[in-house]
Amino acid sequence: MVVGDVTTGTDVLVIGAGPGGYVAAIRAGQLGLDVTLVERDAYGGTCLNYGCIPSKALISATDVAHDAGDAEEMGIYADPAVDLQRMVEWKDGVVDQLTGGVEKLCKASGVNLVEGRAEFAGEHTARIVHGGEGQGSETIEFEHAVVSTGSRPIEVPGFEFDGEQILSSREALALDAVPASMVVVGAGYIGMELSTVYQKLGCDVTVVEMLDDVLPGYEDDVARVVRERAEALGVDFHFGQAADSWEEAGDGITVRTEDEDGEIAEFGAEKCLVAVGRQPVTDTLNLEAVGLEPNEDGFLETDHEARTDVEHVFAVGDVAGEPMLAHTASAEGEVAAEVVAGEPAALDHQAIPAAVFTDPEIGTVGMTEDEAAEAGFDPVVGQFPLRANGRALTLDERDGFVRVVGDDDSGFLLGAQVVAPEASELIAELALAVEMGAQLEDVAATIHTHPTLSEAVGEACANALGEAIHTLNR
Amino acid sequence: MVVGDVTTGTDVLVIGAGPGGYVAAIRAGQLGLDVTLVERDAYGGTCLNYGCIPSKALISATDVAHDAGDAEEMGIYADPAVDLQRMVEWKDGVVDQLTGGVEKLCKASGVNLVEGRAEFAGEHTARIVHGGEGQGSETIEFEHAVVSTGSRPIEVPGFEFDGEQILSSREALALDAVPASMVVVGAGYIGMELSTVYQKLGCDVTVVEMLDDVLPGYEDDVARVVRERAEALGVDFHFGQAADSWEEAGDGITVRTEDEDGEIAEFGAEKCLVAVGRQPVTDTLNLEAVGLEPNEDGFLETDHEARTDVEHVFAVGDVAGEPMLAHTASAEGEVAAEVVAGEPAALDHQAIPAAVFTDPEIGTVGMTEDEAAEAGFDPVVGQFPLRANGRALTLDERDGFVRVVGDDDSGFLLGAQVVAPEASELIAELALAVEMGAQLEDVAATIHTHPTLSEAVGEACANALGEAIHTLNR
Amino acid sequence: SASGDGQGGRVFAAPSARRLARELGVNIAAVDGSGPGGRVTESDVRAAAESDDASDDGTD
Ligand SMILES: Cc1cc2nc3c(=O)[nH]c(=O)nc-3n(C[C@H](O)[C@H](O)[C@H](O)COP(=O)(O)OP(=O)(O)OC[C@H]3O[C@@H](n4cnc5c(N)ncnc54)[C@H](O)[C@@H]3O)c2cc1C
Ligand SMILES: Cc1cc2nc3c(=O)[nH]c(=O)nc-3n(C[C@H](O)[C@H](O)[C@H](O)COP(=O)(O)OP(=O)(O)OC[C@H]3O[C@@H](n4cnc5c(N)ncnc54)[C@H](O)[C@@H]3O)c2cc1C
Repeated sequence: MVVGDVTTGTDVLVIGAGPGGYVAAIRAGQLGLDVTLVERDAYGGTCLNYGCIPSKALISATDVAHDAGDAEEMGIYADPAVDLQRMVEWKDGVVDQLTGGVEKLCKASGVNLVEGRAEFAGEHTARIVHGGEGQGSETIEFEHAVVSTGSRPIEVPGFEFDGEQILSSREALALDAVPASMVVVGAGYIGMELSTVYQKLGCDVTVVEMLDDVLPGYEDDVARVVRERAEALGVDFHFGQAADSWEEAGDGITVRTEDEDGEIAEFGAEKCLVAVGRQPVTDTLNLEAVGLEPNEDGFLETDHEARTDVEHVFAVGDVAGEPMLAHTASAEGEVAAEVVAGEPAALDHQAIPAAVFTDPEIGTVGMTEDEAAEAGFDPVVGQFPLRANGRALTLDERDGFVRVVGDDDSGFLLGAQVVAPEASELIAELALAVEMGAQLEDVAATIHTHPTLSEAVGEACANALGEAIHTLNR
Repeated sequence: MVVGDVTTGTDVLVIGAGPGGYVAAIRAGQLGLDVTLVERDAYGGTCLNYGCIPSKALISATDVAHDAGDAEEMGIYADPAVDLQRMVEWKDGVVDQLTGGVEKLCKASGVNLVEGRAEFAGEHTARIVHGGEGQGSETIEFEHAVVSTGSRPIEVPGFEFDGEQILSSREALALDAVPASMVVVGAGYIGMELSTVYQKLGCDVTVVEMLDDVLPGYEDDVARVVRERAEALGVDFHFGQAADSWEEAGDGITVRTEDEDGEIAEFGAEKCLVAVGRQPVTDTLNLEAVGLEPNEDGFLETDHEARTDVEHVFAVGDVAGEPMLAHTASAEGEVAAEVVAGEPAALDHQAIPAAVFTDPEIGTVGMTEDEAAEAGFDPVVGQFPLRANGRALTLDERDGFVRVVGDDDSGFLLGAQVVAPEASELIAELALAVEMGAQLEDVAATIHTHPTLSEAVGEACANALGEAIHTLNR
Repeated sequence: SASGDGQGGRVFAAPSARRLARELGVNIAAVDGSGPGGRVTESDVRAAAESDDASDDGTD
């Protein structure tokens, strides 16, 4: 062994320190394994640095300003000015605190942290590649590997990200001034969250989307509440439009889109955010060396133990398939670590909740009515409108609802769709209920604090049973 | 029978249309009973008209203004002006919408609504007394009665409410201008909620409290978070001080208090809010006529079916004892109606959550660690600090925690104490868990959406098991 | 009972019961639940582990 060419050994090599990888590493460390976590960029991955946390920080801060400017009806007169650069600096401070925390927690669990890119060099060997200068390479022998390399934004041909005029979500979360106008390509959850933020900050936002409504994958009446709120804020939607090309025009750009009949439309703006989805990262890994290849969608396939086709290699998080969500990544990371440690863990979660931090928020878990019917259940639906909820009115909110789907035969709660302020938090109770195999009656009979939005959860379940108090029962 | 002296009959006579009474009436109507609901003042009772809803409306509206004025760190510059009169009008609109809804829901369930005061005239007879003019009286024969006459604020001797200088919470929720200064007598939940509102609105608030901390009945570390936040806002606390007397002084008043050594202190202010607790209302009812009398604390005693000592008379809500909370009143109302209808209902709730809408909020359910030990369990405690929660940081919040108490032997979750933004909503998941007899493991193994405050709930349970990811385990 | 395979892979049992099933090598999807609606309880899992039917010999 020569200097600058070091070989070490580890029980578990974790590649990528996002919420999948760092959680796997911490849990493995807690379980007494010798763990090495390799990250080429920033602890916390996409989620903490460029995704969940930055977006929610800007959404919440923007709402503080926007709500006060829009509350004359409540007797509040304010005309808040926003310094986006300072807001972004504040957001960076939040990110630093959390990523610093991740680093500390890893160390406290005995995880060896290595900076660099890890690529496989053999069945039980990986190389750590450092950027640029030839510092010599480090080789790591591992018993088990956990691949948690995450995902990156999909580029639309002709719309390569340049960080100036064509932005990815990452760049849109770090602007130093609010653009006068912005075209957003894609009305998925990331596009909708950021469109709402920028429109509230005073930017003229135009959203172009290939499909015919916002938030594909969500039910029509769920998407409608969010679209109508965004429209009321001034967001301009154009559906059935595929991004085609763009060019500079004066101070800004012109974005050209095409509809299914080949008609071209043009939208002028200062900047363009492309948010059409994310794709798994597997090209950083030299996967062949360990005997793996991605499936046709680019993901690493895994079983109920988060194990790939190669027995000692696991994959978790965005790289391992849908749903590409931070909490799925973490849940998979925990299971991978526990399986490596010999525990009887499995990915048998019955409920994977999801939230969209639009205005209002969306929270979903489990099955929709259609999905329940398709799965062979006899769905019974209960719904409660937000405008009949006292707490909602005290928040000056009226739009949205809580819907629950149960099985008529057994009474089991199968799923829920919530469109409401704090839907991301309200879904927690429903996720617990689904995960535990609760019946509609269990939730309906649980006392919900007054006055809270959660009362709408209890009432939706009561409504499914024909027993709601504050709404008419069918 | 002469004109102006009408006798009608009803299956169920419900007296008082607060959240206890109107819910009992609606449920009884749903169950096919003939129901008469008598209210002397306003549908919705204290809760909708002078309590929960008005207070939460003013708290939320005030926060919209206050948060924006306190967010320079986030790059938000605003100096909101508040027109309290307009804010109160907006609040009144919210109240009207909800009380109108209650009326409509009652009618839709077939409930006969009668305005006036009901008093018992015999075992199965009540008289409806109308205010003032001799309009003749109405007599109602009933099979069953539900007493839901609620509570009123306790007066401190020498501090009779005059609505001008000495205010009850009801009057403090309907001021038309923010007083320059206010002495608040009592640091219970109502005193603390309103102190926070008025301090945020620019009033100089001084709180005098007989005991030695805010929020008696809550654990020290829970109360401390709320007190420290209030202190940071500028609220001036004086503990160990009993309200003694007051007098006019210049434009305002001087409030005199006495400590346990007999030392007198004086506090000058424009107004004084007295919020030292609430007492049951039984003196409107001519209770003797039905054969009932209050216990020594003034409450009507009831059994697990909400039944009083007189078999066909039920009592629900504040008049039936602690906890005096709106959702307890409603839960009892439902049970009373179901029992009358012959259903096997019972007040067997395992979990009665409670919330305090201070800054931050408090949510509690079930047992504290001490209570669990006293009850013979072997308590195991898990805790998760808010400052380690990503969503909290994106809301610029760092204070508070989620604590859970379980039984080490069985793993059952016994209770929880939450001090956090949205604690009133976070407690819903924990209440369901306690009500369902969930184990700590069940909550810890449920996937919580990222990034949410609810993740702290999952992590607190994991912490009790020694398996939290984002905090050190003991 | 609504538990078992075929209905969207749903299993109606608390996480604690599912973990116990994994520990005991019981295929929980094959256990008849005695809880409300057919929910599989921890004692159902233990009973299944004693009998052979639902046991998959721990080779999951
Ligand atoms: C704008 C935005 C908002 C979002 N909001 C939410 C939300 O609210 N809720 C939610 O659940 N999800 C949200 N997501 C999705 C969430 O960020 C991802 O699901 C999550 O980050 C996936 O975690 P991961 O660990 O799989 O991968 P990542 O977080 O992507 O981390 C992968 C890490 O691996 C590193 N890496 C890659 N290759 C190598 C290599 N060869 N060697 C070393 N390191 C390597 C990368 O540098 C990266 O740090 C959002 C995403 C975006 C973009
Ligand atoms: C400022 C404040 C804030 C509060 N905040 C909360 C909170 O956030 N959460 C919470 O759970 N609780 C809260 N409470 C407590 C809550 O208001 C009560 O617990 C609840 O109103 C009790 O309901 P009830 O139906 O028993 O009685 P009430 O709501 O008091 O209703 C009783 C009704 O009976 C009527 N009545 C009385 N006698 C007669 C008669 N003889 N004939 C006809 N009608 C009669 C009264 O006019 C009244 O309308 C708050 C209270 C106050 C004062």
